Amino acid sequence: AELAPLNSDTEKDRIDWSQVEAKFGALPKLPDGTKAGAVSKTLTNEYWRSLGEGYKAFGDKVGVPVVYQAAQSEGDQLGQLTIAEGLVTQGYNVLLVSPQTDANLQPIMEQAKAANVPVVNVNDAVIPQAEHYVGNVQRDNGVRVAKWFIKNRPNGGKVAIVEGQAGVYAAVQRTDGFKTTISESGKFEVVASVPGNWDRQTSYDAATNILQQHPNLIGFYANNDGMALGIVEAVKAAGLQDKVAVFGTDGISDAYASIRAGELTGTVDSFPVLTGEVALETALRLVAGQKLPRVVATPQALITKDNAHRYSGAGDAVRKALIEDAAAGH
Amino acid sequence: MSDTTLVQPRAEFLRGFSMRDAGTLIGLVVILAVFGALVPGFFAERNLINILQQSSINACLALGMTLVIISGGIDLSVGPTAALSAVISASMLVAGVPFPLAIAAGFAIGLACGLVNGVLVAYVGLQPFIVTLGTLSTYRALALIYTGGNPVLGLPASFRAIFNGSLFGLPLAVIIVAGVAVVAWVVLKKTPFGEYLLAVGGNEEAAYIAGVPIARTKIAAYMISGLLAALAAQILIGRLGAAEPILGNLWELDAIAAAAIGGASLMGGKGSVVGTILGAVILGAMRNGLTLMNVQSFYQLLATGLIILAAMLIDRVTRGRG
Amino acid sequence: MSDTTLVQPRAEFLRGFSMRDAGTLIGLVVILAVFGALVPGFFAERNLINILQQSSINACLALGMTLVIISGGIDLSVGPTAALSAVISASMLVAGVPFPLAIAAGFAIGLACGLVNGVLVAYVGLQPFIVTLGTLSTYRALALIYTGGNPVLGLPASFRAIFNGSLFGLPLAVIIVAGVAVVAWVVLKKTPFGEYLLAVGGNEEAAYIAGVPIARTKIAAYMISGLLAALAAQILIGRLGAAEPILGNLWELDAIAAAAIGGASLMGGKGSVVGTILGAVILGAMRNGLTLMNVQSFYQLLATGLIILAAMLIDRVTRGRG
Amino acid sequence: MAPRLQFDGISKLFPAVRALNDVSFSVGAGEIHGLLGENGAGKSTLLRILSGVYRPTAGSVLIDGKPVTLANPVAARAAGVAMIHQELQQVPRLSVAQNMFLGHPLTRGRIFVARLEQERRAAEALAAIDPSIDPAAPLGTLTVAQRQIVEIARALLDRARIVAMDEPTSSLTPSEFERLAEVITGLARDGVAVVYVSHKLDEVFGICRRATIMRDGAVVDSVDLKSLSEKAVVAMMVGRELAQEQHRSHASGEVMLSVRGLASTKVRDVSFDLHRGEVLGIAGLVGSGRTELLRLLAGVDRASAGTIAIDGRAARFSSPRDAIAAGIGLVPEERKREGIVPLRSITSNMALASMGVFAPRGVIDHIRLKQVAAEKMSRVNLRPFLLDRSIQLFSGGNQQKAIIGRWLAAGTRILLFDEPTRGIDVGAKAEIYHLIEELAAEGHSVVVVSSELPEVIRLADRVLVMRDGTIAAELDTSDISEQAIAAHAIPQTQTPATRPARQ
Ligand SMILES: Nc1ncnc2c1ncn2[C@@H]1O[C@H](COP(=O)(O)OP(=O)(O)OP(=O)(O)O)[C@@H](O)[C@H]1O
Ligand SMILES: Nc1ncnc2c1ncn2[C@@H]1O[C@H](COP(=O)(O)OP(=O)(O)OP(=O)(O)O)[C@@H](O)[C@H]1O
Ligand SMILES: [Mg+2]
Ligand SMILES: [Mg+2]
Repeated sequence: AELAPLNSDTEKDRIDWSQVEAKFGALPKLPDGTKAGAVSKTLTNEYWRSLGEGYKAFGDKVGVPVVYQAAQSEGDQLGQLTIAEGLVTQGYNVLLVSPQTDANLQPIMEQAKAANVPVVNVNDAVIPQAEHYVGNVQRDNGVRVAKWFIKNRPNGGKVAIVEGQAGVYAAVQRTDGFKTTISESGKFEVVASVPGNWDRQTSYDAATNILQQHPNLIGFYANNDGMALGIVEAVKAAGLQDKVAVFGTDGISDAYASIRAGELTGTVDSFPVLTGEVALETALRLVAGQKLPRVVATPQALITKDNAHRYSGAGDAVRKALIEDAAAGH
Repeated sequence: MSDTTLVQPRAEFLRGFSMRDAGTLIGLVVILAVFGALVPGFFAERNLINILQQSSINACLALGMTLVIISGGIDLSVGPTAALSAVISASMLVAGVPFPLAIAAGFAIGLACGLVNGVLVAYVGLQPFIVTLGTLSTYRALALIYTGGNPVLGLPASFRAIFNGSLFGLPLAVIIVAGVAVVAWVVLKKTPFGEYLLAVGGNEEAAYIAGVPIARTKIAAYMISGLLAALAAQILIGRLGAAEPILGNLWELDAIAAAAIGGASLMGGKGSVVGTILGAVILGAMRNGLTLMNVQSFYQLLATGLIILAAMLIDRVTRGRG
Repeated sequence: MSDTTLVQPRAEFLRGFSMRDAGTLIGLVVILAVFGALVPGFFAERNLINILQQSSINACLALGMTLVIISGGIDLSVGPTAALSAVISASMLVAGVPFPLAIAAGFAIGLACGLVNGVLVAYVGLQPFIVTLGTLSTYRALALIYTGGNPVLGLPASFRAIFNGSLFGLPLAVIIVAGVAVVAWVVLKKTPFGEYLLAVGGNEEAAYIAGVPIARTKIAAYMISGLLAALAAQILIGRLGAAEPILGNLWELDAIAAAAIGGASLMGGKGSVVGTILGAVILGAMRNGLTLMNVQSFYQLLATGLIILAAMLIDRVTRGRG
Repeated sequence: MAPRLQFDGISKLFPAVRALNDVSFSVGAGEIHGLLGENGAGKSTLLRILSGVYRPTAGSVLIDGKPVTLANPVAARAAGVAMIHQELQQVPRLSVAQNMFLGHPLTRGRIFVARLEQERRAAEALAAIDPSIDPAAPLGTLTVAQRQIVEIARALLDRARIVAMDEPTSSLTPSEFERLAEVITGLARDGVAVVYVSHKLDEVFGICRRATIMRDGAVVDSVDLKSLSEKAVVAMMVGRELAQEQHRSHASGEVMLSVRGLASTKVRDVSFDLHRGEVLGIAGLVGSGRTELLRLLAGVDRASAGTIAIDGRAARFSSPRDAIAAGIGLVPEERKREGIVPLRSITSNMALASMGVFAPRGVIDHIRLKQVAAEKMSRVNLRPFLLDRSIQLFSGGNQQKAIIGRWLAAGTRILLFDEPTRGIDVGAKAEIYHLIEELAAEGHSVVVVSSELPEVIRLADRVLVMRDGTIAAELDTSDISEQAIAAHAIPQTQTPATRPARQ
């Protein structure tokens, strides 16, 4: 039967990453010579490099070689397809793909199926036919930041959004999650929602213009951390750092540094290293023949100065903290 | 320098295969040889077919680009034109419109986008680069607005089969583009329009006085470019099973690179269909080889840049100035 | 057509402010008027300063681009050149190297990038578009490799103060770029090099026969473009406090658009410093106005495309053919 | 004493062409030396070697007895060579003075261009030939003739030891040549060696005592012109005797083209009829609007008033295409800019105006095209007879033949020639005259604009004299003479020397 097109945010057949081991036991023994191929969007963003580290770390742990490639730039859709096709031809046992868009790696699904290679869609853009997805709920990124505002700025006020590249799934979902949640509270007004194109300078300029028109703005939400750090500089240049809260998304190391320095208010960390580990584990379980739910949800957390220490330690410490979170039902 | 403006008389080995094309061919052979030596399985039949298939979309666009470049213009808007054409065809297909109609609508969009470019260049007299830079944003925006930024999913499998099939072991997309190349070659070499293109790009004023319909020639070039962008879009959505408004990002650069590697001069009046196809295959082989070698993406980017320069250099050396 | 190639005798209002520039100015006035009517506070002093500041980086690049375009070339590699210069200066600053040295190193990188472009164009005789397309990838890759893809953070506050200060109420960046514009204007209008640029782009063969040092002139143009890209990079990292290897993405398109709106012809031999500055401010005012109006991103993209076309049209109408 | 300039065994090979073959001759200080030969004989190639544009394949150039290396134009200039190139080598967007000083501008403090000083010096140099040219004007606003004068004046600036002039008068009128002749003899008096290339034999006989005659890249002989007749020289150039032909009229009474009250910016109220088989000459001073008139008739520019009728039917041209469809074709004045598509072959250039004929079903019939090209190009006597070679590699005269062939192939009935033999050798000139007559005899109608009065007289059945954009006189066969034309061409109030300046 045809699979229904996947919506990773709402799919019912899902499991939280922390439950996997409990439900399916330890990772079974793998066939000899198992190797995994992975392709992600771009290495120009730390998020994707960290994801690769996660793959590598888990691969090393279980003795599976992982080849990790990425397109030359964000938006190089056909280049990414070429890479993925190369991986299929080269006979990897499982593919982990983080597509540029919802559609550009579609042909891979068929080619991999024909070659009997499972494919795991990792994070962000979602291939509708994907049989397996590992990642977080994009919309939830925005929701978490909106909830922070509702909780910490009870009087409400004006907020602004700086969006990623127009039309990109993650940007659309994050923006929508924030906008919807914060508007529903009734006290906040989204006075601007403008494109920052994942670009620091563009975001800086946009933030400058917004602040000038709305000097009483209380906060920004940016679709990624690079843009948020640009906004922080604009806020500082306008002398409003104590009045305007700035949130990013991704949890790159610079964002942590800025949070600790008291500049960036917060970010939604989606733990790319852990995501990578979980994704490869999921992929290998499939290779070993286990039947997993269609979606394995990975964690995310809103990081602020108060809790940054908890999530920025070594890998195992973070893992432990997140397992606690999961248990606590965050 | 005086001798850069003079062309060496060329001994044509075969009609339509010039010295210049031989230079490009040597470039391709060198690159194939290098990858063949470095990558086991590079010359496997399956991989060679992969290279052709992966080059086909760029080749399709680059053919249109070549005609535009020959006419003395440039078309930066091919990617967004393809995107607009793709989302409109796709949404018609999803709505159940018969294939021929939906495909025709996609082609019509391509032609219309080309028409707008052509009219602004030929009748209004604006610079091609800046016109198509403007329409690059405009068409992209229209595609995004039309779809609300969402991909159009769920194309009928039977539609996809059209572009995904194989014939004599070759993917249909490759065969279609090869057909387009043959037509483009005939058009350029054997029809008045081809002569007009070369004349308009070579010396617009002289062409005008000789009675060449300047405006119509230019507009036709842009419309063909738009049409081929639309064709590339159909091939792509057939392959992907979905149409996205952000499809075709940076396609123009690859297409221009293929045309230039193949010998087209951005000053107009010069360009080769055979060369462009070879140029597209050079770029495709390079991507494919680098991937198979598992080169990290930063180094792939480096290699891309260096290989474009190397291809031009090899060609330059084998051919002498010009 | 005959009348596109003839030069209209132009009544120069002032030396250096041509009819053509007046056309661009009208374009700017129209755009300012429209936004002024639509956006409350658009004409506030603070916002006007904002516009200038936000235009300054593009203006800086566009000035270099104008010189290259006048020489008959194009420089697509400005963004990556800026990125490479930025990450190298920044990492030196972070390592505690004194400012002048770190800044000088950044400038040296810009000059070196320009030198490579210039040599490939002038001595090797490759097409400028394709050379700088190749170096676009190459320089970007070098910046990424050098930093491992990470931004360089933590620039000393005192360094940032250099480029973030104000003088007479104007941001220093604006003043620096204004100074660059004055120098560029003098160079183009008053020095042999300016004449050589116009001659090389206007009729290379004639320039060669007259004894103009063709290669040196072209190389100098690319080196200036590289240097100004490096300057733009310093201004930007001063403002943002961080240098990213991916900085400057698509800068070349904005810079080319500014130069073209300002009257530079991509065929070479023609361009105006005043026009380019006006062109950069047009683009900056547009971005600013659209943000203040909180136009949704798809429609901003649409407006960007349409305004580029409109600016060229207004200019075209006020000026007649040419 | 060694001669000022000596060519010693110069050869030049281009791919597939030997342009020069062991050329040797010398020119003394103070000598004005003519260099004669048919189109493609190699004159320009030789002078381009002298001026450092080309490097010789073999042989050397000696100045004052010493071999010099002329590696590039700068080296040639440093060696004391100034050159006027056959094709105008100018930058339209720069001013006249900037063009004249291009490559070696006068500077203030070595940084800034000394604009005013340049303009003053340029004006001085121009004054000798045409004081009306404004040195500050953008060069693109000048007429071809004025641009040529600028080119000459530029060569005078240098105070060179050797001045090479490659057809400096191709767009000039005899009166302008008079002043140029004075300038050149002045140079010679100062000890400059002048090499003078022209297809106008009367000029060469007027100012040169000796001349070298070239054919097919080789020197035929260096001769003393005082002891030879023009006819003998021509015979040496073309390698055979040229019959002197007389004008013959083929005009019929049938009106083919009828123009009434035609006007545009530069043309006022022009009316005339052109008959079948007639050759109509249009004479006038440079700038009198002749080119402009032809452009209106050919649909290149649009008229602001007036009517054109062909075969009695009113015609309206919105582009040359319309005019071509109505049977009118223009052989333009500026061949390089308006005539040829440089990268394309002779055949392509010829066929450009008649694609419909060669591609009746949309695809070009190359066999037919080849036949027609071979036929038309042998009719115009193309040399070398290489139909697939790109046209830019041919000499000017042969390019012109291809453009004429273009209209023969298109079956054009009304041919408009603007300076048809500018830069064309005597042999080819005779061929073109013959061709024009043949065309007339076949029932074509021809309009010939020419600044060379002998040419007009030789060809025309009837002459219109233009002055200030309007027709000042119409001369019938019996009235045509140089004096009559000149009398009508020159404005009453002023002499040709003070032709109004255009800026
Ligand atoms: N760059 C070139 N490459 C190939 N052939 C050339 C080149 N330049 C000139 N020729 C050939 O060399 C020969 C001599 O040409 P050149 O221009 O010197 O003749 P010319 O005597 O000046 O003729 P004209 O009187 O028409 O000016 C011609 O056959 C021409 O086609
Ligand atoms: N490119 C140009 N720019 C400005 N004015 C021009 C241009 N070409 C011609 N003119 C002007 O048009 C007028 C008529 O010139 P036209 O060329 O028709 O004269 P002509 O009699 O054919 O002279 P010529 O022998 O120089 O061609 C002249 O006053 C001339 O200055
Ligand atoms: Mg010559
Ligand atoms: Mg004339």
